[in-house]
Amino acid sequence: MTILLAVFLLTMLVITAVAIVRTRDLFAAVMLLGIFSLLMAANFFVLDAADVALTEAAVGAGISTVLFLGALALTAARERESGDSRWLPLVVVVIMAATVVYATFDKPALGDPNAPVHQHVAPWYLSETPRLIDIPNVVTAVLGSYRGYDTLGEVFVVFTAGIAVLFLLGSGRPGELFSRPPDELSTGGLKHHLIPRVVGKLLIPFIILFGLYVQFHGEYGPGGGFQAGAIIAAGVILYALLEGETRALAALPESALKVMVIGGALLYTLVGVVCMLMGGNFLDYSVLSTNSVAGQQLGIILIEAGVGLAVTGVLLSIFHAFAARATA
Amino acid sequence: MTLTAQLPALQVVLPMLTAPLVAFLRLPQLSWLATTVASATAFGIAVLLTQAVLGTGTLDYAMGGWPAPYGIALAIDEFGALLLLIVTGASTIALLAGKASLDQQIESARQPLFYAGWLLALAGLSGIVMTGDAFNIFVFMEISSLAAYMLVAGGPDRRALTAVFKYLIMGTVGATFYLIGIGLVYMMTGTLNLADMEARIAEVADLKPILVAAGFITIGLALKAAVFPLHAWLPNAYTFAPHAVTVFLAACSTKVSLYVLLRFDFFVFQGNLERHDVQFAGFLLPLALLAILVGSLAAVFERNLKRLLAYSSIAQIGYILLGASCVSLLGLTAGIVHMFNHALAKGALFLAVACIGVRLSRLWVDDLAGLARQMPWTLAAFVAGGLSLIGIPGTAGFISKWYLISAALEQGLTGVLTIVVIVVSSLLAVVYIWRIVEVAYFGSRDAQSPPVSEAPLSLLLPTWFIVIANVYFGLVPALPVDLASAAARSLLGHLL
Amino acid sequence: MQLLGLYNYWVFVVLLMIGFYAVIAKSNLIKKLIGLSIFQAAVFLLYISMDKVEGGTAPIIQAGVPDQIYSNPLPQVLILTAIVVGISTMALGLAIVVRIKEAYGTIEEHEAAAMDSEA
Amino acid sequence: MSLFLDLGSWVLFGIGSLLLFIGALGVLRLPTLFTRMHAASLTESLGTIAVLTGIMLQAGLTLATMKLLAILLFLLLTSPTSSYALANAALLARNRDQTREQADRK
Repeated sequence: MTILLAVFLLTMLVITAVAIVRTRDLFAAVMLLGIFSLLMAANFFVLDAADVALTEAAVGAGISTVLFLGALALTAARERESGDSRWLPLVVVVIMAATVVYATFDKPALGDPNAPVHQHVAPWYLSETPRLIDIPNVVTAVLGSYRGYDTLGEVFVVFTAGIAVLFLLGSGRPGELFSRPPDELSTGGLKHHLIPRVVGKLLIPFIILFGLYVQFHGEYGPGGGFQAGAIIAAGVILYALLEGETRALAALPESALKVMVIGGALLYTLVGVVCMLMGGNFLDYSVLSTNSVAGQQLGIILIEAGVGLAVTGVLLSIFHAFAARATA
Repeated sequence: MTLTAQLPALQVVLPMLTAPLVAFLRLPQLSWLATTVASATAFGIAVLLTQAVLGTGTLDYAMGGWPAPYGIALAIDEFGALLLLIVTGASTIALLAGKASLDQQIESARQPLFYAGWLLALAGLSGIVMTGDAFNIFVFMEISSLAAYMLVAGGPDRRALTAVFKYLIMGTVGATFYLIGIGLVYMMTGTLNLADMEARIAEVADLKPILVAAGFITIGLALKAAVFPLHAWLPNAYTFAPHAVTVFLAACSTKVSLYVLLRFDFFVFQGNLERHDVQFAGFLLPLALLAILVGSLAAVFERNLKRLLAYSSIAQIGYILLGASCVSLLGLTAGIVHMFNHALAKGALFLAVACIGVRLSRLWVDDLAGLARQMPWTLAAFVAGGLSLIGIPGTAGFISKWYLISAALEQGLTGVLTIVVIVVSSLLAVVYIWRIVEVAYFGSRDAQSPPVSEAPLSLLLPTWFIVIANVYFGLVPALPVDLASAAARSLLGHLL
Repeated sequence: MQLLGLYNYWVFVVLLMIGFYAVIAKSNLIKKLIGLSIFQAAVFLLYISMDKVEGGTAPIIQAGVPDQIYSNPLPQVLILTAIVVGISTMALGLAIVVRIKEAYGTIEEHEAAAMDSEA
Repeated sequence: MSLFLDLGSWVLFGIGSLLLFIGALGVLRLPTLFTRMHAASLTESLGTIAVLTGIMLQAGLTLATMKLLAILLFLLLTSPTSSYALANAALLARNRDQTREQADRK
């Protein structure tokens, strides 16, 4: 039965993608990209990837649409015809399609249990996690502990994106992060949209609460630092859109954002360094407390908090950098 | 756990710890100082690691305490140690020399963020070189690429923005190709650890996904390493980047991608896919020869000094690939040694350009008319760097040309063609270096242009240090050659 | 299940091509970035369609059920990382596009190139 | 007892999907933006309520029902607001265009 749903979702994906590429109006393309991400999240859920579906929905549909709209507000909203030939790209694309289709001949069928993917490393994770780390969500265990170094690199990719956007769009004045001082920012918000402001004010606390739930529920169900950071950032961005950036910056000022960005990245790295100082290898949480399983759980909770802090701080800084940029 | 056993982790953790601290400092001078100290310490750790590797062979470090295929394992062998020296050394020299040039090109309020980006680029590049896990290479490749886009976008000229956008698009497409490649390999072998992958790939080697995966990985990394037909992003990116950034990136960023390409091709695919070495040589040798010829020819006719050297970098990448595609112990040694020697020669040349850039705003070749009289030391350093690039005996460039030619001699018939191309391109190198020397020494400085004083000492000393290093490693090539031949022997383990 | 397997990979190929075509053929810089995000989303679909096991559920171990089949957690971890890498590159690309708009006044690649060639 | 529950949820599913179908048909067929939005909001309000209560009946008194209740509440709050905001923005954009056209015409 789920085959029908999966085929439907996949076809919708292709239709949306074609619509995105063909449409000339960039606002429509960005909205379709949001729909594309939501369809992709639904698809991931059908394929048993709950964590990834939550991330794709929160980050792919939520934050990236806001960033694209922020950029579109500062640049042109319609695409102009470039007029150069369409044939060369089409030929290149068709050749590449042929090579990739060629790759799918001997691949294992979908879902077949004795595919090589399920033989080697994955069963060890599924069988050893209850004994070594004893948390239900194996994805968080692999993300936080077995491949914690990858996630550390991941936090620093987000950190690099944050400082790069601040470097490009930030203010030239020392000490100030964003290009327009807080008092000049838009104070109006959607003044004459009374209903969205009332409903928004009603919902924002629950969005932030849900974000915190996702953050600390990461070990037991789908969730974790990235998703929580994206959800909390989406909540504060909604507040900024409804009440105006000055109120949002009053709620989470530049200094708070700096502390979150630096704090998150440093917390993660320092947890690793503490593990080294206590005798284990870098990021080996079992040395954090006498009982190695308790140490692992403590380590994972700490690094997830670091990831959540860093992602929230960076996403909000990027949003404020775009929003505060004077519309040329 | 003794400190020396923790060194592999410290190599990446140190720049990563300093970057957030430096990012929001108020004093630009302090951020430069912290970055230089961190980079110098990283260079020190790299030297210690190299000694440990030369002493006891490959260093293994299980990240997070988990055994190899389940957790992420770092594996530093001779090849990785050599690259670590190049990356950390280039970063330290570029920082030491680049202070004067960067103070001119980057506004002081943005410098803390800029130096944090520099540290992240250093952490990313050294992370790639040390890790033994395929997906971890992708993550650190993204860190170093994002940081490199930020550094290049710092350039004062507005064309830096369009150049860095093209660099971002091509870099991300390359990284995604690499991701598809390791996805297909993971689908067939079930593991991401390189050593484990090499062991398990044997029984699935003839299946189609693996062949296409090898293709995707090679194309993706060739895009990141600006191998000949996919090099469109490199000239503009190096030309419009700040001078100190060009010194750093030109010396090491493309070589790290070449390192990953060679490690994947020789270590993972070569032993298992039969005739892959023939395909590898057959596919990359013509590309390398074309790269050398087109790169050198474009450099001869180029007006902008930095883009001229960028085109010559494309030719030098062709030399490295030429060595590697001989698929022999001597050829691979030549390729790897040339990574080291090119970093020295090109580092010296771009440092000299940074010295000129501090004094002149526009860096066209005919702007250098008669400059040698006002800036004798800078131009002398430029000439010395040029000689090393051409490969005059007594300079580092000669060592790699020597090994390349001896490797080509082993090849028999095709070797002759290679030698002809090497000789022709060396002559072209003489042409484009002489073009600059002639304008600078024998040209006449027109009256109304303002007198130009010598470059500041803080820039000249590191430049001359690198020039002397060029000569030293030309006369005493023991360190790079030992590392390169040991690396070649480990990569070719299966074929010998 | 067999049909879905093949269909999954065909959709991966088609999305890859749509994204790659948009990156190459479109000259509007924001449309190129949108194409890039479709291109990366297709790769995520490739990884996640690997992890499905017939009759398996999400890899969250329920204590009660002893022999429950779980899907493979590893591709999910890789894709969690890749999604956030994609959004970081997107944010940086958009910042560059905003700066290009301020410097050149246009976000069409061919117009910006034309301006450069005159300079 | 479970027969009644199943019967009730089947009826609710029927009504919900019918409403969704009508809404989609409305969005396709109706000419102007505002009429189309009227059709779309039809599906948001009643359609989702019917489908969600149908699932709640199926799930019985478990944690899932509580989560479904929360989702239902969230949807009831946000979808009318978003369609209101969309309509308001469209109205403003239209007035702004008309005023601009009048300004051009004068």
